[in-house]
Amino acid sequence: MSTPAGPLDYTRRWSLRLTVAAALLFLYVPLLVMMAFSFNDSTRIIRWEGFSTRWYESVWQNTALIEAFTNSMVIAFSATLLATAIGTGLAICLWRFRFPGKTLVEAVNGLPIVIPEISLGVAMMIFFKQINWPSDLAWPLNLLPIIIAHVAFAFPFVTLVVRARLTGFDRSLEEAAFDLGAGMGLFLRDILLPYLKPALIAGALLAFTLSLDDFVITYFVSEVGSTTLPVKIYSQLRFKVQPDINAAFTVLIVLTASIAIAAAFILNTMQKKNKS
Amino acid sequence: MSTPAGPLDYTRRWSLRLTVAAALLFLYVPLLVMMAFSFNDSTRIIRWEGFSTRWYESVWQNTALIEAFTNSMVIAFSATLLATAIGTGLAICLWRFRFPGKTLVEAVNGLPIVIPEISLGVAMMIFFKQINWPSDLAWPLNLLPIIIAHVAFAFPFVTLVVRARLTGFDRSLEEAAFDLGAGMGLFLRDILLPYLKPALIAGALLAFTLSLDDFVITYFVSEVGSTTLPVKIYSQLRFKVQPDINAAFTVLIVLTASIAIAAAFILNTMQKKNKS
Amino acid sequence: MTEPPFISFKNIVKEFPNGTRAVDNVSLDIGNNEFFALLGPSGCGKTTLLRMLSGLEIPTSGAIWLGGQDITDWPAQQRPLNMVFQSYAVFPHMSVGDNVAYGLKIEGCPQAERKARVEQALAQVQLADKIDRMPHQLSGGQRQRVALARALILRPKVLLLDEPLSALDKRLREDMQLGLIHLRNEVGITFIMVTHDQEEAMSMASRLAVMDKGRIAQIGTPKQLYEYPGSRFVADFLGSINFFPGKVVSTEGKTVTVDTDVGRFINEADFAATAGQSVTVGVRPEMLDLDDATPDVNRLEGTAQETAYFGDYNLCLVRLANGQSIKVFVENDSEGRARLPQIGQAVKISWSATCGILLPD
Amino acid sequence: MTEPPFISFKNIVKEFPNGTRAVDNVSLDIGNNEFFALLGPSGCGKTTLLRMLSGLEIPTSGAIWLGGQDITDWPAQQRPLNMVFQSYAVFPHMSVGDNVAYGLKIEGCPQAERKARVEQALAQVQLADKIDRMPHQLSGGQRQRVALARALILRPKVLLLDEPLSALDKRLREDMQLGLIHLRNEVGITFIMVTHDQEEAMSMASRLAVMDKGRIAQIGTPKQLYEYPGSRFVADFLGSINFFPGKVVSTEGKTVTVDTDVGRFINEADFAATAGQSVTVGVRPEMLDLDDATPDVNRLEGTAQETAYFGDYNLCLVRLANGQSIKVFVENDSEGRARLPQIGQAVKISWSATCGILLPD
Repeated sequence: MSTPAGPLDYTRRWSLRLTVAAALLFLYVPLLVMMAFSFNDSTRIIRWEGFSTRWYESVWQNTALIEAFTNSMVIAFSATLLATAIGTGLAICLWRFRFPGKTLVEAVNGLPIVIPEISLGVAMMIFFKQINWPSDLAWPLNLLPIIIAHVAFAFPFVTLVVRARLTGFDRSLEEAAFDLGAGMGLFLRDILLPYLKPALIAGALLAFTLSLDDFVITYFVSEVGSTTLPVKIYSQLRFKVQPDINAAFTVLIVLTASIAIAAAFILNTMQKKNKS
Repeated sequence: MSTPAGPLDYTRRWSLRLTVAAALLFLYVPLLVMMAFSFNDSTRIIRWEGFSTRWYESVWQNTALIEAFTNSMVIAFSATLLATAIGTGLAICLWRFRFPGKTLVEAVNGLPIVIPEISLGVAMMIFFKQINWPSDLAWPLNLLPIIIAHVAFAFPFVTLVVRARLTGFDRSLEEAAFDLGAGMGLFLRDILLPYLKPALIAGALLAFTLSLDDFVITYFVSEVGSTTLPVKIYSQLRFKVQPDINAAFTVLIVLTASIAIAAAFILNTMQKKNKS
Repeated sequence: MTEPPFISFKNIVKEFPNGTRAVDNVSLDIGNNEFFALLGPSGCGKTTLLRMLSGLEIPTSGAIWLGGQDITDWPAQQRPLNMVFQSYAVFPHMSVGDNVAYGLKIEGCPQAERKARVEQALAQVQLADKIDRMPHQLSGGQRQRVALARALILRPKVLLLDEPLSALDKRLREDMQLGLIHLRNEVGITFIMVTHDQEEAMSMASRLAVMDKGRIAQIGTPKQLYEYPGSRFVADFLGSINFFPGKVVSTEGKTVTVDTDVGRFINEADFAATAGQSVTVGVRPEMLDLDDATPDVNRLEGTAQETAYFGDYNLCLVRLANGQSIKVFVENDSEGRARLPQIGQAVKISWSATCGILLPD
Repeated sequence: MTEPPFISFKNIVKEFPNGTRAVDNVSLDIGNNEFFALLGPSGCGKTTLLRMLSGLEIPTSGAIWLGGQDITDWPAQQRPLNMVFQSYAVFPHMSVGDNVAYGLKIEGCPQAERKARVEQALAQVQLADKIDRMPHQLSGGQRQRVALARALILRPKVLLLDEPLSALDKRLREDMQLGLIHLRNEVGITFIMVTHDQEEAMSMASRLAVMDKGRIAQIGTPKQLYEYPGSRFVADFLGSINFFPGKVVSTEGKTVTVDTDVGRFINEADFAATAGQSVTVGVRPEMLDLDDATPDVNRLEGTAQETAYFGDYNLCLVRLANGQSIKVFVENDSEGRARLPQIGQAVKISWSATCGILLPD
């Protein structure tokens, strides 16, 4: 009885299809070329001289890159944890409560999504200087400024995702929980958080990739020894564009894309389960 | 009869509220400090010495910054136009048609949203070098590589926004149009595009801020004379952190935030009109 | 009810922050063991009244008493009554068993007793075999029964039902009407139901209140309200009716003569009518006879305008000389034939003086 | 119909890409000027059949003829029929007038004529004063009438209605039933309606097809289907019915004697029954009499289990000795009193041989 929500026809409009395909291809050729050339057996970046994994080996043996990768992971995990907790708490507060200044909080919360990352980075840098943040802390404490900056940048995205899911929440589930004797705490634990699970996973993975990929903010906030992978790659780029850059980026892209695909898959499965 | 979808109570949980307020404040203090110090009457960036607009005057008289700002605007407008057209076309194709490789196109389309901007920037840079893109074009043609890179980076966001709105489209409106004698062209013009209007506006504004704010991609793709505002500010930062940086960033932030607020306002009004 | 009423709403007013007065000074007593229905069009305040009893809304003023105690300020968690929500509000991530056990778990009921009571509650609603299913594997009717079991397992003094049948399809609705009556007889507690469907309210409730714009229009048994409505609103809301507005000519005991646009009618009145008073004569379509030789009062002439077949009866729309269309139900007799006029045919309509309803304006 | 049928479905099959066979070899003729209804439970294929006629779906095999032409391959845009969608599909960003004018605009109808015809079409559905309103300012019933005007303005040969009343509330639905019958009489074209509501189908359609699992179960007038159903499915779908499965003992002309679990019944059969054949006796609740002195055949004894008041009639649920519950409708007589038993009271039920329905298994 219901009209199908899915697509109707195989397109008979080849023109339309070709345009889109061409646009996509042209726009993504640079990335494909980069990935292809990461397997190029040549010290020159432009000419193809045969298949090889030598640049991956070179990346693997580059201790500075490996160290930066470790930093990236520590930062991404910590920032994700904090950003998810703060973002979810804020989303629930904005959804559940009325309070003076709510509109202001909502507006301010959206800022990091729209304002230039570079201004956030510079502001953070100046701020840490102004408060005389100690610059000689031992690892991993020296990563703290980056983690703080990443949390500030990432949690509004978590709030966004969680609020989107909250709008679909059936209010009568909350009332039913109260009617059955649950207080606010039990309601949050037993009803709301299980309902939010897909959004929490999506938000966390989003925060993780944002942190992992961030260059601008990290660049301004980081000190010597506390660089992340994107910043390290960039600093090596400044000296010479070597083909191992291709390999390093390919690793980074595959890593991020895998996380994103995993997130999409988990969300999809959960939504299907909830629906049918 | 319907349960209210809005918030229920004024929060009586001060603890919860304070935590959120503290987190927000702490995280946004850097931005507030930056904005405040843009009115600081001092050549030193750290100490407050009274209110002044001298740094705004200094920004206004800096012809290099004004030139970069003009570039930013030209690039943002062109990229927005192209990204909105391509992104909308792709969204409609993905929604409307079944075709082989559709899943692949969907996955690839999500890439620029999740992969590091820096890898896209570097890939673009290498690509333009490989195809020997002429580097001596006159203004505004010298901005073309940046525009292309921005389109590649921004249109998937437009697709995302448009597809989200398309999922709510009542398929029977399409069938009704066909039943009344309309072909595909009339349906697109008379029914679908008017329905998509809020998403088109939101997508375009999103693309605009993405282009305006982008630093990383532009940095790698830009040539001398074709820099944008964020890149210009950054290059001046490298020499000396001067207080006029605060003023320049404040201008950029206020500009972007205004666009975002306008977008939110337009969307809100349209949704209310469509609903009631 | 000479003993104090079991449930008592006392001068309840509910104003929402946007200024609408959803419930406007309602006082209402409900006895123990009643199956009571709050009936009215959407927006009449019936759901708000129910939600104030449940504790999910707080009255702006007035008091609510239950079993001799003032419960106005009690939180929802502590009130000895449970609710079945319109959407059923079955927790989607919990199995049927966990849903039903949830209230007991909060109470701290020990594992073994909990298990036994869950099984018993599910048996009561014929869902014993679905204990491990997830809600998305259930039909709408089954979800409703999970919500019933989840509420009844806490042994509430009152069960509140918010539009319990509106989410079910027509066929299932009829079965569940009888199912709910049966369940109430079995558990023997007070049921209070909110509905906008007069058929539901009349067939299930032992007593009902018709609400309109935040006030109670009339309270009584279904029979009282259907046969002796106190106002045009109640008469019209409880089933089909034809209205003839007019003026009282004369009264003789309970028998009142009324002049209307379409003729002079004689009817019995339940109120003291006085000559010259504006009144409305209402006649239900099933009380009208076509071409019958019944008493020589209350006759109308018209033409059959439209007929519709409903299986066990027919609807005939008759157009009077003044343009008014009136509805007449014509039963199909035991032989399966109805004495139904052809469209365009002239017909005579009549009803006896005891069948009409006289309403003061 | 000796002339070639106006609309003809010929061996229509529709399989969806996921392999479900929504319509399974349906052949069906519909005459000019009929008000035809396709009735069935959800998923029976009735909407798919309508959509193939409209051109919105393409049959997997088979042909569709309209007015002597094979239109199977015609695109929806060119078919001389228009549809009123279940959701009404009123374009939300166009005013009422622009919605109604849309089809004419595509046809290239000149401005002046368009304006006149839009006004006429809106007058026909009593919406002349709403021409400048936006759809979100209209009620559900008004939106439906916009959809009707928008379809009828193109002067189609056939108007297709997909569940036209399901989005309206109960009270409005009754008015629109009569409104649609009236409209069809006025415009004098074929109406084909899809519905899952048997009352709607019976009261509005001049002829209807009951569908089940992609096939047509039975075609006929409402009266034929209600009084002479061909199968348990049709009998059960068109109104309430009590079934007694049994075996034929003997036949004498059309009169058949059947032995069932609850006794021996005598009924007239519409088919050639033979002794020993498995059959089901069906009796509609309104055909059953309680404690009546009618013919000494077809008597049952039981206890009144539950009663429910519906205003113009009562439902009494009677439990037989073997545990089966049967439904009996008891009218309220003209005095407003029903001869309704008390719960738990022993009752006798009877029906005459012409009132039962005998169905082959």
